Formats: sequence, structure tokens, C-alpha cells
Amino acid sequence: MKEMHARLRHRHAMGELESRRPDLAFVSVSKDSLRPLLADLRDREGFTHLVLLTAVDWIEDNQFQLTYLLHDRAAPRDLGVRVMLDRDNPVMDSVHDLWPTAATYQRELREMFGIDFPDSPRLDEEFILEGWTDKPPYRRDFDTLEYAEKTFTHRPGRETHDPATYMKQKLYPDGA
Amino acid sequence: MPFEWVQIPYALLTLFIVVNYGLVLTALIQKIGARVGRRHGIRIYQNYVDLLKNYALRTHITHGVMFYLGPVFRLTGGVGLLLFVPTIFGSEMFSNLSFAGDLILALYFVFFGSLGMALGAGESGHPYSAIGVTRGLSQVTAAELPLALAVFAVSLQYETLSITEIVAAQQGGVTNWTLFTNPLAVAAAMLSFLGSMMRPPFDVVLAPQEIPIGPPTEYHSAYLALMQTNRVIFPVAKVVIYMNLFFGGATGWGEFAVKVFCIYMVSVLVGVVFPRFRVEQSIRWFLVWAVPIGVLSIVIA
Amino acid sequence: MVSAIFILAIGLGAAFLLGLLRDTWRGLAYALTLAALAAMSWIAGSWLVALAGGLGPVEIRTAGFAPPFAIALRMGLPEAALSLLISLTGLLSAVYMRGTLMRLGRRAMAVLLIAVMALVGIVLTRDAFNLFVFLELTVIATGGLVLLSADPRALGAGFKYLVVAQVISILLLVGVIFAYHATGSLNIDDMAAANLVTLKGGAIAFFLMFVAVVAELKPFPANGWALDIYESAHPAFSAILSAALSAAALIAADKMLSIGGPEWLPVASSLGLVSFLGANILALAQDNDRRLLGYSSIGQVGLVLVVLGQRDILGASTPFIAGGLLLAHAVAKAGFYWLSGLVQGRSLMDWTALRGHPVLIFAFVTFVALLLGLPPFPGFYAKWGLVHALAADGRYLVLGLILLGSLIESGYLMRWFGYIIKRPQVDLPPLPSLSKRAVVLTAVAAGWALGWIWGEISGYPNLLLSIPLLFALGFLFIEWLPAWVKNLVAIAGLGAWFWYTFPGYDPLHLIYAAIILVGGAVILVASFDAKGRRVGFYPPAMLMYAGLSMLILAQDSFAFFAAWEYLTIGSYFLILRGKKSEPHALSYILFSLGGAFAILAGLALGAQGVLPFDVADLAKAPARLAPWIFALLAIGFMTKTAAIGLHIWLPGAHAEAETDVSPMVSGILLKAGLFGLTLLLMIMGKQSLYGIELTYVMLWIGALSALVGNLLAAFQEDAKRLLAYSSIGQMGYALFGLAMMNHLGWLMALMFVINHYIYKSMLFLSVGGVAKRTGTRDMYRMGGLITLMPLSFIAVLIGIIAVSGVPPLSGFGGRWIFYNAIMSSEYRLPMVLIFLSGPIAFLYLFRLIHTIFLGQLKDEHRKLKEAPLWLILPQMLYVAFLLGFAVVPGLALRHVDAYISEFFPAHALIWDDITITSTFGYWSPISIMVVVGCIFAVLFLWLLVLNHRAQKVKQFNIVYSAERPFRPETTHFAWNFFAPYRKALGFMTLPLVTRFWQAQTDLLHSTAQVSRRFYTGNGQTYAVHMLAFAVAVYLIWMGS
Amino acid sequence: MTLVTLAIATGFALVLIGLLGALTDRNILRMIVAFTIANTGVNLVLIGVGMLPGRTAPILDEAVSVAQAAARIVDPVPQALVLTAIVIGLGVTALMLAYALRLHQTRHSLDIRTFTELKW
Amino acid sequence: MREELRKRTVTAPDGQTFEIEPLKDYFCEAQPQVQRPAYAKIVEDLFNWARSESLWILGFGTGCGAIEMRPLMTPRYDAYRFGIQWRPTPRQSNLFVISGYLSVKTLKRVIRSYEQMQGPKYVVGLGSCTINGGMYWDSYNTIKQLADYLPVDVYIAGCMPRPEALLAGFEELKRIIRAGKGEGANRYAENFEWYKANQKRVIQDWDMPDYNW
Repeated sequence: MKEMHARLRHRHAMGELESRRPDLAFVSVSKDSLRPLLADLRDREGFTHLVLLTAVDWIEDNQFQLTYLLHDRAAPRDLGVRVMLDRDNPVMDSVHDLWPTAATYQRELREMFGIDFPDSPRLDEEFILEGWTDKPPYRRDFDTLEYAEKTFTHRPGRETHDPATYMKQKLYPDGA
Repeated sequence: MPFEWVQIPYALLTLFIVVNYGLVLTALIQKIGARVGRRHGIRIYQNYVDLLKNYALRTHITHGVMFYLGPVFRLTGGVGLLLFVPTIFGSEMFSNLSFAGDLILALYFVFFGSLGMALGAGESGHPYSAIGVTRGLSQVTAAELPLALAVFAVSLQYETLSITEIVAAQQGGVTNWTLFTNPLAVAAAMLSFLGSMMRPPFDVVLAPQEIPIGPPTEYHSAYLALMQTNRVIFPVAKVVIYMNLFFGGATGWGEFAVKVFCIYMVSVLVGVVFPRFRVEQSIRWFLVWAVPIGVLSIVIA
Repeated sequence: MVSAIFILAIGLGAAFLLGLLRDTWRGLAYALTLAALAAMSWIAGSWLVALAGGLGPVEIRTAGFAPPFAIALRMGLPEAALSLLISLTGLLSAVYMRGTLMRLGRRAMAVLLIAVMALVGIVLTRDAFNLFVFLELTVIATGGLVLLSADPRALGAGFKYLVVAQVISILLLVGVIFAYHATGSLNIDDMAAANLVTLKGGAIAFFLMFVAVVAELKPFPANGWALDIYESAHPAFSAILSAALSAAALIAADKMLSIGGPEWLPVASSLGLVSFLGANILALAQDNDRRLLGYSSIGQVGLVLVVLGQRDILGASTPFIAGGLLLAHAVAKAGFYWLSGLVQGRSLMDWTALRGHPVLIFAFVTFVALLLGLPPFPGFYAKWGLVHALAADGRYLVLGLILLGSLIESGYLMRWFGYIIKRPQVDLPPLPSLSKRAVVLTAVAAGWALGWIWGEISGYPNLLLSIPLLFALGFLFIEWLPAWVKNLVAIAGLGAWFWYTFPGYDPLHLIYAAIILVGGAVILVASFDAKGRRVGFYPPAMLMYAGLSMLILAQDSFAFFAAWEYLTIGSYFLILRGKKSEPHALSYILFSLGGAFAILAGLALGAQGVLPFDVADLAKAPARLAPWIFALLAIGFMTKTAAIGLHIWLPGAHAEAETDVSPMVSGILLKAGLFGLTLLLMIMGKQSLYGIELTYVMLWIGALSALVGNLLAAFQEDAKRLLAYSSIGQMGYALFGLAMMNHLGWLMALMFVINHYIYKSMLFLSVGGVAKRTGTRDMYRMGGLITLMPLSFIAVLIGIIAVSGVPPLSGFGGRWIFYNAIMSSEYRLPMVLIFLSGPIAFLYLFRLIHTIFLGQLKDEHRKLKEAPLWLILPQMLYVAFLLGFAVVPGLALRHVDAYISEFFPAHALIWDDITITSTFGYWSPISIMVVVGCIFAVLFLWLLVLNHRAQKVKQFNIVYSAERPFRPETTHFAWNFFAPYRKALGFMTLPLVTRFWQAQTDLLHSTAQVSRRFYTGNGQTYAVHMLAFAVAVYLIWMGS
Repeated sequence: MTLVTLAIATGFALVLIGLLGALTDRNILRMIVAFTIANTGVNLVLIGVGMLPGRTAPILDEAVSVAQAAARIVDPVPQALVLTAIVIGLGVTALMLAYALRLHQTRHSLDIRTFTELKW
Repeated sequence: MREELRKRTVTAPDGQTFEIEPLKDYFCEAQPQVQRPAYAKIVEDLFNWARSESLWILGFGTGCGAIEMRPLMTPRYDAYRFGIQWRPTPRQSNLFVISGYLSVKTLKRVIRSYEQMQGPKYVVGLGSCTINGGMYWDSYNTIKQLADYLPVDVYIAGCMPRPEALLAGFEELKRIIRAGKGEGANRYAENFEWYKANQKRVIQDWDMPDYNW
């Protein structure tokens, strides 16, 4: 992993390697150097498999973080490549030409986070939600409770308990 | 054999007995299947309840005339098949309406119900119905062949096509049964029998998990009830033919009940053991295993 | 009577006279030319009339001396006929070439006159040297006339011709002088009398003369020069070259043969055969019309040469046969060349210009028929006689090669006709010239007249005069009437003929007669649907019916075979009318003609030269030949029933035919084959060849046909193709039944005859109606039509129940009899195939009804209407009949049953009140119908009581795994319907037979393509060919 | 070797030479000449065949009376034939020359190999 | 709305053009009717008994609760002996077990399947999610009360309810049916407007006919 990172640093602008396990590490790259890096990883370093593509909404930093998790079957080892996007202009290059499966992930991200991947196939088709009109629900500024209360009728009389205190109360009602 | 009016109530009586016998028999068979899986299985009267419930449903839809008539064709096929075959040997009462035709009539009338049913299912416009029908038809082409050969061998053996005469020739001891006098033909016929009973390994036609039960996908309520009625008559009628041709027929209702049960059980025993064939697999199976036996039986006959 | 020498004198004199005229008086010169040619024709004609009236041949001695001191001419019947042919061709060509002749002036006219005169001279002269002179004159005149052509390439062609002609003339002259030296005479008869070939040096002299004369026939392959002329010369001159020069050269060859004696006959035959076969094969690869016609000419001349070579067995009938072939060829070929002058392009495709000109199309058809020897033209009588003579004498190789060559010839001619009718029309309309058209039509008239004459002198009842044929031909004259009127006439005609012939039928023939005449009339009811005039439909349709009705009435083999040819031709034209039917019609006609030739050969073998020959006398055929006769006839008939191996024409032909034609060619035409087979088996019974029983082979063929036909039907996407393949299967069943050779097998076959007619006609009509409304024949594009086309649905429903043999409809009767039949037969193994194919019928039948009428209705079909009334009406008649026939099959069958008992007394059925009993089982159609009906009615009422309030829903209201369908196309399960079945048994549907026949035709075509390179276009090479040919002839002669 | 044989042999030799020339030389004019030679050869053969040694030409004049003719003159028929043949040969040669002229005018070539546009 | 469901213009084989409105032309628009018991009480009682003893469940697992249904078919619980069995098609089923949480997307399919079942038909809500949303109470995509959308006959509480609880629930349903109170289909028809309004409020791209026959 380390050697590979050292090797790749010469060619690609990339951050430090964050090692989690001997066979799992993460690295951050800039938006522009992602594609060449991914292509390199896929074609030369043996990371042939895109395990997943997912996003995190860092609303405080006004950024989206994309994580491309790659897998090297031969080694076996995993590498997560992270990219930060501007939350106000969430556009990213599509990688469906590298891994056709990426198109599906990108559809999901488009629907759930509103991140755009131009030219990705069937990007604007409904993925999980049907007829969704509100803001993308995985964005952290989307208030799901408020939405649920507005949309669905709730059965009155529902209580919420903290499981720990509730069970304590149930099991030891006398407070012992 | 001339027609007399009294044959009609007799025929109805046969029908009544066979319907009840079939309802109980199929439930029993299901129970046996369940016991193989260590379950209790359905109650022995469950079929009556299901039938009653389906007749008692309040809403119905129809996709068109043929859809409506499909179950009617189906049950007509079953009832007709039963009544064209003499049930009890030596009984004027229960030789039914067999004056209308011989073995050939019975064999060809088998298709009457299937054809009508297929047409009705076809009109529902459901692709699964059509897929089920194609599977059924494809399979039947190969599955019926050994039976046809066996029947041919048996009719050559007895030099008659009349079922009554074939049964008559087998009287006078177990060793006179075709089973023993012409074992090859019976073997071929029984293999064919497996293919026609809609049980594993030849039940890809219905394939509930894949093409929700095939042709009857759209059928419900009274339509389904008619088809259920047929499901209890038709196999029995078919088994009756086998019984008459190969197992000496029946001289009384007791013998009838036992023999039908035993023959029916053959397909059940095979069915609980084997998984399902795809259509082309079953076609090949019949052509490779069953047909040569049939061919042998007519060559030797 | 004007002396025949005046023919020559007038020609020569007029030519000299023309030279005296002023060049500017072209009108006068042309009039003089025409007058001279007319006079020559008149003299020849008057001689012909006189000689035909019984006058003996007349010797004309020039200068008053007897030969050898002077040249002798002879005017006999053949000479008169050919002189007339030559001078008439000259006259008509002169008329045709009016423009060219007027442009070129008197010299051209003089050369034309010389040419005609010289050709007549060749015909008349009995002097060898004189023959040489006339031949040289012909060469010179030809050299001049070639230049008439506007085609600049003709110049080169003419020169090549002269080069070769020089070689020929050298050979001839040397031959003549040595012959003279040997015999001391130049007179041909003297030479013959002196037995030239036996004299010292005489043989080689004769050889040289013979080769030179034969070379004038442009024998294959030493004929490149001639083809170039055919291709480039003025068409009217090509007409002269092909018709007149060939005729003259043939009679010259005949004269030579009379010198050479029997020793040279085989040589002539072989040369003729090589020419006939070779030229026809090479013609296959031709794209240029005139060159193709040239090849055809060479082939035809070769055929006549064969006839001349067979004169030892033909004897007195030689002139009749050779003349028939020659005149038919001459008229047709002259007509073709004249016609080609009207067509502006030179590719075969450019003849599509004729489309839309029915008269010209009719002319083309007439010429093709003349060339192919189809009845009622002279070639038919000639081939009939020739084949019988050959067969009687055991010359099977010659016989086979002649038939093969004829088949190849029909291949390219019919293909050409198909192009004309079907290929995209070129934008070069035929020339409007009236005089040229008149010339072409004269040839047409001459062709028909020859047909009549040959009919009169043939010794058979004149084919042209039979009532059904005249009725059919009559439709040519009422083509201008609207279709419905013609349809009425046609139906009335069929009905009347049935009524008129009714008393003469025995039960067996009655069944066929009823199907053909009454059944044909019922199908014609559907033809009322056609709008407009429907030009070109009724004559062929009625020709087919005429052939069919004559077939079942035929007593002697000649009438039988002629009827067979009629129905083949008629049906071919009918099939060709379909939209994309061109290749299928071609394969149909080729298989049919091949089959017809097999029948012809079989009949000829059976007759052993005894003519007229009663078909029933086949039973007396010598035991040595009987199995071969049987096999040939069976193969011939089985091409018509499309038995496996010979079936590949059927699917396309039936599927692509028009809506009302499909039932005719399927429901009715196929029965012709069955009728033939019935007759054959009835007369000849069981035959064994090399220890194999032929009926047993037929049993296998029938079973295989049933299996493969049914299997292939199950995999079709095209509804009409499906029905067509199903016909193959059904015919297989019928063949199987017949081949069982027992009582019930025959009864079953006859029941199939009736049933197949009804349900196949019905199904073709209803499917045709649906296809008409939906605009497609692909079943997967249809679907859900039941509510829109309920009557069509009912017809198909009843049809498929009947086909599948499910009780209670009439198909079951067939199956019941079938089972009883195989019980009484000793054959076991083929049954397995039949048993297998039975249930397969369900596959395609269900597919037919499901994918068309059930399932999902398509967007664009939502507003369809029921099929047209006129299509529905006959279907409903059929439905009624099927139901009736199901209840009382005895009405039709018990008489047949009794009739069959005459042949197979065992196992007859017993027809009680309501029960039909066989040796093995019993069956009561009425009881079955009543029982099934009662049960059905009771259950239906019961369901109605329970479900009467059922909500009618629409087509997408189906459970769809909680989803819902979006498009009917993607919801209708129809395409590749039996995919699992294909997986299991698809290997049996590999187009092996198609590949086999394709390989045969490919082989022929590539042979043609490769061997045509032989003609390099170099004049010297052609001359070398000629010399090599001479050497080859020498070798053949030495060898024989 | 008699004169007759010599004449016939020469004739055949000429024929062969002519044919050979006609079949091998590409030039149309030379072909025509070759054919003329061959024709001459044929004519010579004709004469040779009709020749009877020691007899005179078949001309009835004072030298040969009608009565003696049969014994004194050679067979007149070949002579007549030769005359005719020469005439015809002349005609054909003329025609061929005319063709050659036209061919040269239109195609500007006398090579027989150039006129192969019609073939197959 | 999906492309296929919009109006389209088609050309017939004979050349005339016309419009197709898929939702009208391809789907039945009739409203469901209330079907009251039609026979004498004793007959209806018999029928109700038969209905209760022959519960055919639609084999449609809508949520995670479906995992608890499988054991019912095993030897351990063997629901078949109570006349319960699973059918693969809604046409032949008369009991719809909503097994657990129900997302809006699934709700659409559930409504369709429910409406395709033939009456009398019953709905059992399985698990807390069908009662008040359960652990998905604040989810933007899960319905909170099944009864808003379908006429529920029995709720079986729990997260998850064990198979025994399911059996108990089915026994409860049988009692209700035998008492003649299993008239959910009629309630649905009677309050059709209300149900539809609720359904359409959450299913924002309503692209099916109002009643799925």
C-alpha cells in the first residue's frame, strides 16, 4: 500500500495515506486528479473492482465528500479514494466508462444528494423515490421529521424512550 | 352398447362419487407430501372448504368471452373424460357413457379441456399464462408419446380399442393384468404418467415461484372453483384409464379406490423425491428414457 | 401451282431489281421487298397447303437434267413448311425493320432478300455443292445484315462470324469435292444411295461435310461467334438467324444424316445433347436478354438435332416431333427477338418494362410456353412422343438428359418471367411502335395456330379444344370486365361443369371433383372481395381449375399429363401474383416441372410405346420396370404434395400468395398430388425395388413429412407460413394413410382430403383476412383481436379444433380411423414419428390462435374492423360444414368406404344408426357431440349463475407482480413462442433440405459462371474452337 | 509422285498454311490474306481431285468434239465448282475487307484481340 | 408521468390516425361496488366459516416482517393445518399481510395488489411499523398508519412479532370473519374517496387508474 502510494504520488496530486488496516487505506485527492488516478489504479495497480461510491454531506464545511471504494482481488486489499466537492456546485465527472456499475451509484447520489454527474446514463431517471419533489433527502439540511409530520398522519399516543433508562425502569422499577 | 335414459343418473352418480373421492384423495396426497416434509399438512376436508370459499367469493372480473368459457371447457374436458370411460368393470351402472366411443376418444378428449383452458388463459392477456401454456404444450408433445406407443402396444395385444374389452381380457387373476403380460408397455405408460400429473419433476408448467402458477394466473372465484373441481376429477379419470388398460380395471368401488390411490401414489412418490426439470430437460428425458421403452413395446408386440 | 424454284427466283430477281432502282426511291424499294417476300411466302404457303392435302414430294430439276448433271431441288412437306417459316420470318422481320431498311436503303433490302432466298435454297436443294453455295450466300448476307444493327459492337461480331465461316467453308468444300470424287455425284440422294460412308475416302469426306453443316447449327461449345451476333445484331435479324437460319441448318443437317446413315445418328444425338445441356446451363448465368435467347436457341436446335439423331426409333414420327420442336422454337424465338426490340434496355431486368402491358406479357408467356413445350403447344406433343419413344426403346440416358436440360431451360426462362412480373419496374417503357407490336402478335397467333395444328395431327383429342381449357382461355377475352362479373362467371362455370360431369364420377372421384369444383367455387366467393378488374387473376386461376377438373376425368395418360401441366402452370401464375412471391413461385414451378418430368418419364416407361395408353394399364407394366415406374410417378406426385425433401417450395409459395389464392393452392391444389398418389397406389399396388417395398418407403416419407412439417410450423412467426408448413404435415399424414395400403388407411387419407380442404381453406381465409386488416402476417405483431374480429376467431377456433383432432369435431374422426388403420397394418416403426408429430400440431395451432386473437391488443389495431364480408362468408360456410361433417361423417364417407372395399375388402367399417364400428373399436359422433354439448351447457349455466355480475376489465388489468404493463407489445408473449421446444428439438429444424437444393442450384450456376469464360470474345479463339470441335466430333465418331 | 498427288498435297499444304496463318496472326488484314491462301489451297485440291492425267481441259471446241468428250476431257464438274468457289471466295474476301475497313475506321485498330467486347 | 402512459397518436394499418389514452383505453375505470352478503344468514355463516378456514395469503413480502412469515410454512409452525396457504397471485388470494414497514414506493404496489384481490378480502398489519411507523416514525419515506390507506382487519404488534404471534393474529382474524365482520373490502368501497385521498397525498406521482381491477 505504502509503496504504491509513494509510487503514485509522483504522478498524481494526492494527500497522505490514511491506513486503517494493512489491507484498507484511504487517500484524498483533488477533484481534477480523480479520474487519472482511478484509471491508473484500475489498469496498473490491480484495483479492478468498484465496491461502492458513496457520499457524505459535510454541511459545516459546505462540502460533499465522495468516496470511491476500490478493491484489488488479487492482493486482496481495498483503497478508498476521497474527493471533496463544493456543496453549492455539486458536479463531478462520471466514471461509468471506467466501471459501468458506477452509473447506478451515480443515479443514487443524484437522487439522494443532488450531486450531478453529467453524461452518466439514465442519471435523471427515478431510482428509489418515485415522484419526489422536495430537496434531496440525504442532504443534512433536509429535515426528515418535519417532512414526515407534514406528509403522514401520525397515530397519537406514541411515546419515545431512551432504551437504557427505559429498560432500567422496567427491570428495576424501584430504582435499585 | 345402446343408450338408455337411466344411464344419465348413473353417470351423475359416478360423477358424484368421483368428485368426493377426488377431493379426499387429493387432500390425502397433500398430507402425505406434507408428512414427507415432517409437517401435518392440510386438514383432510380442506379441499371442500377451499372449494366452498371460492364459489362464495363476491366479486369477479372477466377478460372476455373465452376467458369466461375457459374453465367451462376445462371442466367439460374432465367430466367428459370421466364419463367416456367405464369406471367399474362388469357394472352396467358405472360403464357411464362409454357407448359414445372407445379408447381413442378418451385419449383425444384429454386435450379438450387443456385446449379450452389454454384459450381462456390466453385471453386474459397475461404473459405468464402464455408462457405456462407453451411449457405445458411443449412438454406434453414428448410426454404423451410413450403413452401413445404403450396404448398402441396394448391394443395390438388385445386386438381391440374398446376399453371394456381390454379390461375383460385382464380378468381372472393378477397375472392377467397388462402389467405382467406386457410390462414394457406399462413401463412406458407409467413414465408418461409422471409427465402428465403436474407433479415434480415435471411441474415447470405451473412453476409458482417463477411464473405465478402459469395459465390460471388470472383465474379466481368461481372460475377457479371450476378448475379446482376439475383438478380432482381429471387426474382420477386419467388414472382410471391407466387402471383399465394396465392394472386390470376395477370390479367394485373398493377396488377402484385402492387402485386409483396406488397408481396416483406413483407420481407422488416420484414427485416428493425429485426436483424440477426445465422443459427441454424433461423433453429430452422422455425422448431418451421413456420413448425407447415404448418403441420396444410395439416392436415386440 | 407455281414452281417452287420461283421462290428462289423471286428473291434473287427482286434483289437484282432493287439494284437497278434509284437510291432515293426507298419507298418503292421497300414495297418491292415486301412484295417479293410476300410472294415467296405465298408460294411456299400454297405448296404447304397442297402437300398437306396429300400431294407427294416434288422434284424440281433445274436446267432440265436429272442429277448429277444438274442441280435438283425438292419440295416436300417439311421443305414447304420450313420455306414458309423462313420467308414469313423474313417478311415479318422486314416489316419490323421498316425504319432501319428505309434508312439504309435498297442495298440492305437486297441483302435481306438474298438472305431469305439463300435460306430457302438451303431447304430446297438436294445438291451438296449447291448447299455449299447457299450456305456461303447466307454467310455473305449475314455479314451484311449484321451491319443493320445500331450496335457498334456488331461490327466485331460480324467479322468473327466471317472468320469462322471461312473455316467452315473450307471444311465443307473439301468434304464436298471428296464426296463427289467418291460417288461421282453431287446429288445428296445419289450420295446416300451410293452409301458414301462405306466408300474409300468417303467416310472422311462425309465427316468433313457433316462437321461443316453441324457447325452451322452453332453447336455448343463451338458457338461463341453466334452468340456475339445474337447479342449485337438487330433483333429482327436475330429473329431470322434464330428461327430461319436454324431451321435451314437443321434441314441441311438432316440431309447430311440421310447420307451418313444410321452410323452417324448417335454422333448427331450426342452433339445435340451436349448442345442442349451445355447451352442451357450457360444460359443460367446470362444477364443480357439477347445473349440468353441466343443460348436458348442453341439449346433448342441441339434438342432438334437429338431428335434427328433418334430417327432410328422415331421412324415416321420424326418430322412430327422434330417439326413440333423446331417450329415452336422458331416462332417463340423470333417472337422473343421481336419483343426484345420493343424493350429498350438489354438487361433481363429491363424487361420489367413490359409490366402493365398485358398483351405483351401474354406474348411473353406464349413464347415461354412454346419454348418449354407446355400444352397445348407443339413442343408438348413433340416431347411427349419423343419421351415415349426413348422410354420404349430403353434409351434412358438420353431421356434423362433431355428432361434435365428442359428443366434447366425452364429454370432461367421462368426466373426471367418472375423478374418481369415482380422486380422493380425500370423507367424505360416499351417502344410504342404499332407495326412492331403487330409483328410480335403475329408470332403469338402463329404459336397458338401451331398448337391447334399439332393438336389436330397428333392423333389425340386436340388439347386446345377441351371445354375447361377453352373456358379458362375465354377469360383472356373478358379481362376488361370488372372482377365481380368475372368471378360470377367463374363460379357459374365451375358449378356447371360439376353438374355436367356429376353422373360420371365414382365415389372416390366424386370426392375430388366436389373439392375441386364445388370447393373451388366456395373459395371463389372470397374473391368477390377484390376490387377493380384484377387483371391476370382469372385466366390462370381458371387454367388451374381446368387442369384439376381434367385431371380427375383423364382416362389415358396423355390427357392426364396434359391436365397435370395445365394445373401446374395455372397455379404457378396464381402463386406468382403474391407480393413477394417471386423466388417461391420459381422454386414451385421448378419442383413442379421436375415432378412433371418424373411423371412423364414414368408414364412413358409404363406405356412402352403403346399409345394412347390408358392410365389403368399401368397395372400391366412389365415387372422389371414396374417399381421404377412406381417410383418415378410417386416422386412426381409427391412434389405436389410437398413430401419431405421436395417440400421447400411450399411454405413460401403458400404464404406469399394472395389471400384467396392461398386456400386454392393449399386446400385444392395439393389434392392433385394426393389424387395422383391414390390413383397410382390403386393401380400399381405394392412394388419392391431391390427388395425394399416402396410403399414402406412412402410410409416413412409420410411420417417424416408429418413430423418435420408440424415441427417447423411450430417455429414460424409468419401466420401463413405456419399454415403452409402445417399443410406439409397434413399431407404427410395423408400420404402415410395411403401408403398403409389397407382399407382404413385409405379411408383416413380420404377423410384427410376432405378435412384438409375445409380447414386449411378456412384458416387461410381467416388468417388472410386478419393479415389484410392488420397489414402484417407476423403473428407477434397481432394479438387480442378476438373482440374486434369475432367471426374470424370462431373460424380459426373451429379450424384448430378440427385440425388437432380433438373431439367432438370432425378431425377426431380422422384420428379414430387412423388409429384403427394402423391397428390393421403390419408396419410399426414409422408410427412412432406419427405419434410424435400428433401433439406437435397442438403447438402451432395454439400459437396460431393465441398470438393472433388472444393476448394483448396493439395500439394501432384498436380500431380494426372485422375481416371483409366476402372473406367471412365462405368461412362461415366451412364452419357449418365442419360441424355438420362432425356429426354425420357418414354422409360423405360411407360411400367411399364401400368403394374402397372393392380394393381392400378387409376391415370395412360398419355404419349403424349412430355408431361407427370397426374391427377394433367403435365411435358415435352424434353421441359425443350431444354428451359434450350437454356437459358444456350445464357447466356454463352453473358458471353464469355464480358469475353473472363479473366486471369486464380491460387488457392491462392483469396482475403483473404488483407492477403494471406499459406497452401491449412488451406484454404480448408471442415471439419465439416455443423457445424451450426449440432448445430441445430445434436441431431437427435445420434447413438441411433447403441447403441440399441450394447446393445443387449453386453448383449449376457456378458451372455456368466458370464455363462461360470459355467464350473469350476473340474471333481466332472461336475459330480454334471450331477446329477443336471438328476433332472432337471425329473422336466421337471413331468412338461410336 | 504424280502431278495429281502433288497438286492435292500442295493444296492441302496451302490450306494448312492458310489456316495456321489465320489462326495465329492477330492482324485482320493478314488473316484475310491467310484465308485467301487457304481458299486457293482448297481450289487447288478441287482441281486436283477432278484431274485425270493426260486429258485436256473440258472445253468443247474444235480440238475436242462432243463425241470424244467423255474420253478426252477431264471431269468438268470440279472445274465448274472451282469457278463458283472462286467467285464466292471473292465475295467473302471482299466482305471481310469491307469489315476490316469499317473496323479500322471505327476502332482504329486491326488487331483481332481488340474486338472482344462481346463475350461470355 | 411515464412516457408510455401519456397520450399518443398512432397510425392504423389502413392509414387513419387516432389517439390513445393509455390510462383510459387500457385500464378499466369502474369504481368498486359495495357487495353486501346476499344470502340467508345460515348460508352466509357457512360461507364465512369457509372463508375463515381457507385463508389464502398473497405471497408479497412488503417489508422486513416477511421474514417472520417463512417459518409458518415450516414443520415447526405449519400454518397449512389451519387452512392457511400462500398464493402467488392476488386474484386467488384473499388475505394481504402487510409485513412490516411500508415505503411510499411499495405502498403504490400494495394498493394495486390489494385492489386486484377479489372480495371478501382481508388485510393484516404485521409489526409496529404498520401501526404507527415504529422505528421509522420519522422517516420521510415510510407510512405511519396503514389504516389510512387500506382497511386493516387485524394488527399484530411487535418488532418483529414472532410466528406464534402471527398464528394468534390469524386466529383472531378468523374470529372476526366468522362473526361476519370481515368486511374490509366493503369498507374500502364505502370510503373509497377517503382512502384515495390519503393514498394520493403520499403518492405524489399517481400514475395509475383510481381502481386497479
